[in-house]
Amino acid sequence: MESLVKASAARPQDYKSNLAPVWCPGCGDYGVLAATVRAFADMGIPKEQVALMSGIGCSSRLPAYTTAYGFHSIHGRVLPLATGLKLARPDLTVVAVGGDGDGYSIGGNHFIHACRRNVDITYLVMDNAVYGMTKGQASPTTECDWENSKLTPNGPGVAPFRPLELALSAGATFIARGFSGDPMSVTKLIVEGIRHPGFALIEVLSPCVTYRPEQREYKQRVHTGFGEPTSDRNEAFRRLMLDDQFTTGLLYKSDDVSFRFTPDTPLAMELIEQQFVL
Amino acid sequence: MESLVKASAARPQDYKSNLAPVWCPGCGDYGVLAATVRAFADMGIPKEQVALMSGIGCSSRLPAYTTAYGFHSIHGRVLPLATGLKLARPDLTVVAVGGDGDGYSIGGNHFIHACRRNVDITYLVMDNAVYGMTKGQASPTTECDWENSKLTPNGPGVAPFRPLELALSAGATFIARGFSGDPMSVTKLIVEGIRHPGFALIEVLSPCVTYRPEQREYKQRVHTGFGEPTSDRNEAFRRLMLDDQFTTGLLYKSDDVSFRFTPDTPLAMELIEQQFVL
Amino acid sequence: MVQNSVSIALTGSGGAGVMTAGQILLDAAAQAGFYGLMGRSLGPQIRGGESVALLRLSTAPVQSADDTFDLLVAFDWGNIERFLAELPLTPASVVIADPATGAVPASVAASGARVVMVPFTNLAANRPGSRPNMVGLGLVAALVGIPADPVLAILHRSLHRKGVEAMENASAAVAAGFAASTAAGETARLASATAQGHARWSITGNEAAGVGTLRAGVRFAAAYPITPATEILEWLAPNLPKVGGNLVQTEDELSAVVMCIGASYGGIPAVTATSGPGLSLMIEALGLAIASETPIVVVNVMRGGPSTGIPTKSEQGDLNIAVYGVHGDAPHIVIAATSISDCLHTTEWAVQVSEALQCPTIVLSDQAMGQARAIIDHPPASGIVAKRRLFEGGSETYNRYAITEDGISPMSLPGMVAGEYTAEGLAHSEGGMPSTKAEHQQAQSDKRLRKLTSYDFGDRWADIEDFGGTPTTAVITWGSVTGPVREAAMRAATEGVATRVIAVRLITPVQPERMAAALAGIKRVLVVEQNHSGQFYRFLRAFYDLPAAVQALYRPGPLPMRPHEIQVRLKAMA
Amino acid sequence: MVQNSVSIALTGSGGAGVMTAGQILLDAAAQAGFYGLMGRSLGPQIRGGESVALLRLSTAPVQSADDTFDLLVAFDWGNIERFLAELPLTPASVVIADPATGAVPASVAASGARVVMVPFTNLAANRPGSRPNMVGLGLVAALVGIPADPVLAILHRSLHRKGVEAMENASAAVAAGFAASTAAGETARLASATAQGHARWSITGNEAAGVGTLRAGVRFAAAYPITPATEILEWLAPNLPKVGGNLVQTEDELSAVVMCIGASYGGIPAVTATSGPGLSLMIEALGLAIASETPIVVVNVMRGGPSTGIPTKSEQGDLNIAVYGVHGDAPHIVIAATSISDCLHTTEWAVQVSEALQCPTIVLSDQAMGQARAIIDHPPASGIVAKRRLFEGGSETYNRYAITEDGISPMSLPGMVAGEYTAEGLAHSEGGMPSTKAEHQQAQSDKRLRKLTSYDFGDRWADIEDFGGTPTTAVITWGSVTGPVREAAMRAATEGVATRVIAVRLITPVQPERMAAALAGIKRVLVVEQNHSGQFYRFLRAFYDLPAAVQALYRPGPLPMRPHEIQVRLKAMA
Ligand SMILES: Cc1ncc(C[n+]2csc(CCOP(=O)(O)OP(=O)(O)O)c2C)c(N)n1
Ligand SMILES: Cc1ncc(C[n+]2csc(CCOP(=O)(O)OP(=O)(O)O)c2C)c(N)n1
Ligand code: SF4
Ligand code: SF4
Ligand SMILES: [Mg+2]
Ligand SMILES: [Mg+2]
Repeated sequence: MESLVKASAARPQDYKSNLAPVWCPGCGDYGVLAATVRAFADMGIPKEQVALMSGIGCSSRLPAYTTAYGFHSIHGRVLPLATGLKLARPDLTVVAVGGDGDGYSIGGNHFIHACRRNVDITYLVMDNAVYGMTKGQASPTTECDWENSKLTPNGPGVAPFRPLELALSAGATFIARGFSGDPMSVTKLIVEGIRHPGFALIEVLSPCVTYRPEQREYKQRVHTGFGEPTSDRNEAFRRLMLDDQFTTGLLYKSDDVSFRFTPDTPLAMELIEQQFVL
Repeated sequence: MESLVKASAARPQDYKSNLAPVWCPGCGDYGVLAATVRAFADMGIPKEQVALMSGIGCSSRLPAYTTAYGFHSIHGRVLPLATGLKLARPDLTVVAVGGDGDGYSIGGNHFIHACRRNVDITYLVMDNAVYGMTKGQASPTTECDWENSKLTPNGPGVAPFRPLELALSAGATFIARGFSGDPMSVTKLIVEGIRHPGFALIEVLSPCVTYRPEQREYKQRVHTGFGEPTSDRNEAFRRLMLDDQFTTGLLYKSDDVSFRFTPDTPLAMELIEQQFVL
Repeated sequence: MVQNSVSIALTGSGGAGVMTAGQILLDAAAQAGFYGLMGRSLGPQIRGGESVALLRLSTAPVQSADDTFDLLVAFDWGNIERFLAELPLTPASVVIADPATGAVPASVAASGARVVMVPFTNLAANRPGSRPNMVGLGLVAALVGIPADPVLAILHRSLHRKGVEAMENASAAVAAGFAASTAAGETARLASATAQGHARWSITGNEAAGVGTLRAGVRFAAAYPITPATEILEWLAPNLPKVGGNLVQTEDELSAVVMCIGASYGGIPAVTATSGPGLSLMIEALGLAIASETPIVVVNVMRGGPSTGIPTKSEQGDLNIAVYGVHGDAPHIVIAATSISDCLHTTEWAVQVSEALQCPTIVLSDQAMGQARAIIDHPPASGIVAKRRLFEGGSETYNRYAITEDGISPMSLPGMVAGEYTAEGLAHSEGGMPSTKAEHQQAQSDKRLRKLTSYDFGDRWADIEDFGGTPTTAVITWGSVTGPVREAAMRAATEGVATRVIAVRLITPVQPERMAAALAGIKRVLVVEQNHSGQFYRFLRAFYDLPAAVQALYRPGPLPMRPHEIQVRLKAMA
Repeated sequence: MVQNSVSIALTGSGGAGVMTAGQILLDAAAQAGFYGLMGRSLGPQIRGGESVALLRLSTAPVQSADDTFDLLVAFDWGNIERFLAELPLTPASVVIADPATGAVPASVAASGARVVMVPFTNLAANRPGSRPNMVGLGLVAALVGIPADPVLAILHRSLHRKGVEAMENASAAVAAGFAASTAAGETARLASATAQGHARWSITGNEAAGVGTLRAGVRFAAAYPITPATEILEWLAPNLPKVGGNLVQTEDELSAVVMCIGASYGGIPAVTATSGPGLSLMIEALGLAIASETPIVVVNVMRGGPSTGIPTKSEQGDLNIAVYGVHGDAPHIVIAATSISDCLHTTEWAVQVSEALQCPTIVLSDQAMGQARAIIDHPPASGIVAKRRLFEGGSETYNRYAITEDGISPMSLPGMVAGEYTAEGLAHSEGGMPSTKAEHQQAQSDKRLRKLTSYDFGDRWADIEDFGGTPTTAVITWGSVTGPVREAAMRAATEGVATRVIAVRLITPVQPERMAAALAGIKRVLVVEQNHSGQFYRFLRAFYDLPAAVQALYRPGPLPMRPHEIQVRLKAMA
């Protein structure tokens, strides 16, 4: 893992492309982009060694704003995409990014299965509790009584998901929450997440200033409080019971082994085909 | 809810069709079928008021073995199917049935979202930790080191899901585990599940004697131990931390409100269309 | 120049209010007795980027954009290059721009259009609180010949919640615009409006699609948002409950379509709406609906493809997946709307035939119809509420999939005594029992096909109209390009080229006899559509016997097909 | 009667061991220098139900089942009615049954077949530990002319792990069967075997498909089980790691296909296998692979449709979805295997062209090939390992989607310095930047089509063979019905009817010039396929110019198309 050694030459802006983001001014995703490129620079990973995979949504536009390898794919499928790449190319640093709709709604099954499979991927969810790209519908993390979507004028009427809890119960081995308004600490989580040898969920509260202007208050609402990261599931659940969904930091980290392929003794094709010979 | 009142005339066999199950002799699903029809009889629900919805798998064949309404649909989609029906026809008793592959693998997203949406459906998962219908591949509840599938000859290599924990973290309001070898207690859970006004998960350990013959031992392994049902999520998580996946009984039941439609003041079509008139 | 129609583009950066001005202009034109159409084009920014309102006002109903624009009003020039291809100008066009935003870009000037400078910003600044877009609104209204009264009426209606001051400021700005109009010189002007016969509607294709389903009796919708279909769902959400129905937002499209199947199994007509990527995810469940004979309607509003493609622009690329997408032999109904107002009638019809035939129906609309707004005549109610053939009891065993002469088997609904059955996606017998027998597979396949082929869909399968004389040339087309095709045919007729336009609404099941009748006397056929591979042309070849001389005119989006390019082909063929 | 091929059915309830006996018979026949084919048919029970082994042994390679069976060996009669339609018997057939299982059912007797009673159970009972199926094996081997030596050799190979006693018991039972054979009288017998040129293989179509992908360089597979494709994945699972690759089981098909895209983006050729319902779920991602130009191979093993249909039986109903299923204009490659051994070559070729053209490829196989076992000649290695055109560095900016003459753009892989890019499913420029410009949409659509149409697929697009004289009639067919079609043509030739058989392997992109050449001199065409709606016939009409006289012969599964029904049509057309 030489590539994870800090190379002093790398600067955050080297990882940033010239493409102007489509994001609204003030969107939280700018902070996540900044945190991401800084993490790469801090770690000195050569940009050709990084692959940023994404689905569809405002947040999923992030890969093209970097100079690393990237894949802007289809809605909800970022995790299998990243998993396929990582399993086929374990030498790469694979980072998956996307939104709460992409990851917890249409991509929910891949999310729980990625937690369970524990392949060495870092997954950044820019959670704004809304579908930004499609103009403001409720997502699985939207409050039950949020009435500002035309699609659910009386509110979604369902309790929001608690992504960290879901991840823990699905078997994730690295669970953290960050806030895009504090990019430095998100950078730190990304570095730790990449270093973690399994699946790392980093849920980043990332305000949608356009469809959820009230999220500008996130600054006031976030706080630390998880304490030192625990590796005890019991304890992690206990802490989550007290979580108001605004606690930031690394909650849980365990060293359960990651799913990897075990190479077999190499065999020539002819020998493999012997099984069919009569 | 008159239909939930016990009508003395109904007998379990009235709810059983003449169709011979395709199941292997000794399959646990026979017990679940028996428990299900007994529950209907005990409650005296007229058979035309019950709809049994299923996906695809050995277990998903259950509906046709009853005389109630049924829908044998496609792999993994039983929960949206049941949800659509229940939302459109709240007068019906809607029971969803299927396997661990159907429910937790391909259907995993609908599973967590059904837990969250909390629509009044009772969901029986016949969990045999294997894909029976397709001849014995690992499912999400299969042990990490089960090496008897040709598809994963070195074992799935991933820790199994803990469905009850997943359900709890996803927001389910009724969470129970039964064992097909003890149909009477499964009947009891089904009755309670149907009475529960939200989404009720009943995970039933239901041995696959063909591909998992060692599951004949379930009889020896199951045990009670959840204690009285709790409505405290904290406490429920605590109990689940101690669960060896063989504890049976009703773990958790809360009366969080179920997702329902709120009828609006009726309006004639012409009046609705007024909005377009210039 | 007095014209029967005038095309106007309003452009400006985010916050300039071009869409507001455009919509007021459109509605005011309607009040003044005109018809109109307004499309929109947006930059890539999620919000606050540049945009263009693309209007055409006319003395008669408008179904197509024109070839070029008569007027381009630029509140500013931000990123105008991005839109230029959508804004064809000629030396006959007039460009009106605010000098405050700088010189006219060379790319615009190159068109040869006459340029008029009007200081919108300054004029608005005269009265604090008034805005340049309102000045522009007044100016354009004056130029094209819409009196101040309807403009002010619409303005007041849309602003009355903002208070008296806002209204007065806006009125003053509009008045300033009217006053400034004299400086513009000779521009295109509308001929006299037709008499206002009855109340007109201002509606988008997506809203119309929502209304159609509701009229026909849909009472359940499941929704996953996707551009450019979301507005159908967003219109249904508050309106379904008013007729006793409801809409649920789902976790994904797999869920949405299956929830509809569940609801419909329960007897409640159900709809979902989506676009290409979502339709792809619904494919497996559509097969289930076909095999289990459960009616549902999926409205697919097409956008640029393939894959994520161009979500905000129109294309007709989903014909193939709609017709052929389902695995196995899976006959079903595909219907395409031919105009914004037809979005209403077509979805209504879709629900009716879907319910009657217990078969899923895909309605094809597209971004150009769905997200554009038109002034249309009040669409008369058909009065037909969708109806299924239901099980009526009886002593014998109920066979859900009974083989009948017309292929339709009476359906029982949960709650009906003695009608209990298990709906089945496996091959099955008449009673619905799973079966691998060849005779069952054959009989049920025959029956599922027969119910579609033996049903009398009537004249609505296609709109057929002759333009000029006795045509020997026909255009066969579908969907939103019907508008430009008809306009092209109309123009060609004035040039002595007679054309029959066959706009096919019922894509499947095919209607070979009706088509043969429609092609009587036709020697040459031109197939027109907006996609890269001529999907409809290939489909016609596969299922219809066409005259030997067939040509195809197709190209991908995002630019709309314009009447001119079709007209040129018609002339060349004649 | 000495024949070039003998058809044998072995039937019995669960545990009777008919499949074991059948497979030993097949392999023994191969050792004796014959060829053969063995299909299987199972009852609905998940396990332990009745089953039939359907064999055809022959002096030449076998590609099709025959019209009728020469021998039916019944270990018991359990549920035989269920299978009768699959077991056509004639008065020339011989039925051998164990009297212990009761009288021959009237339905079987009605065929007029001669009945011979052989007490398998008693004969086996003579030696404790030996089983009736082994007695039957010996009997059939003796009757059809397979010497005891190869039977015992195969028997020992398959039993040697069970110990000496098991082997001896089985040998004794086989010997008893040989001894009992004299009682059967005159039955169909194989002519002399051809010389054993080189080692033959015993392989199923699904195994062959696995081998093909591995040979071509596939090193990643993602798997979700589904009948009848699972065996491809199950074969790959232990074998991929031996060549440095690996397989991962996924949560569903949506994940499986996307994991393949991820792996392939990383430069590792990837495959997944599925059947109709799973293919439906892969449709959206296939569009992404097309738009992002990521090669992957999806092997679709067709079963009865629509929806869940008939998972264990064959049909050719997924042509439509494979060709047209993707939304938008989405050109891609569809290739169909024409026989069990061709499953190897076709998947190998699929990987090669997919990688060369950076385009997803769907391989169509079906249950009849996938789950049947054949004795085939050793398939020679092509020696061609799939190769992508890769980015080779350079000073300029790298354009992932560069417009090139042949449409293929050099691809860079993560890890390559200066080749960084973001793969894109939105419409995009050459550099891969999202774009809504008409010129980009047109240029990239053209390029994606061009790389397919300008590529030289060579002669493998179809297998073309003339049977008898100079044909003026051609059969155009595809997939597993190629076998019966060729046999029908062969027989027709002996009756003086000359036929050209064109078995199309490359379904898309279409090859109009090659087809025109193949149809030179042809006046009449018969299109043969096994589905309910004539999907291939419609497809040919859409894309090829066929002679005026075209007939189509199609019907759904689950019964196989037999040479006879095709032969009858050929004669009628001549
Ligand atoms: C299959 C499919 N369904 C729906 C869409 C439409 N769509 C695009 S982005 C999006 C939601 C985005 O929400 P989120 O992932 O939270 O990202 P955000 O825009 O909020 O960053 C949806 C529904 C799509 N592109 N594909
Ligand atoms: C889309 C799709 N993928 C795969 C299959 C094949 N398949 C049928 S049943 C099944 C798994 C069944 O496992 P489970 O749900 O646990 O049921 P069981 O048979 O064990 O009761 C699979 C993979 C299918 N029918 N459809
Ligand atoms: S809509 Fe919201 S999430 Fe999207 S770019 Fe704008 S602020 Fe960000
Ligand atoms: S295979 Fe297993 S799950 Fe299926 S019927 Fe047999 S015992 Fe039951
Ligand atoms: Mg979001
Ligand atoms: Mg199971």
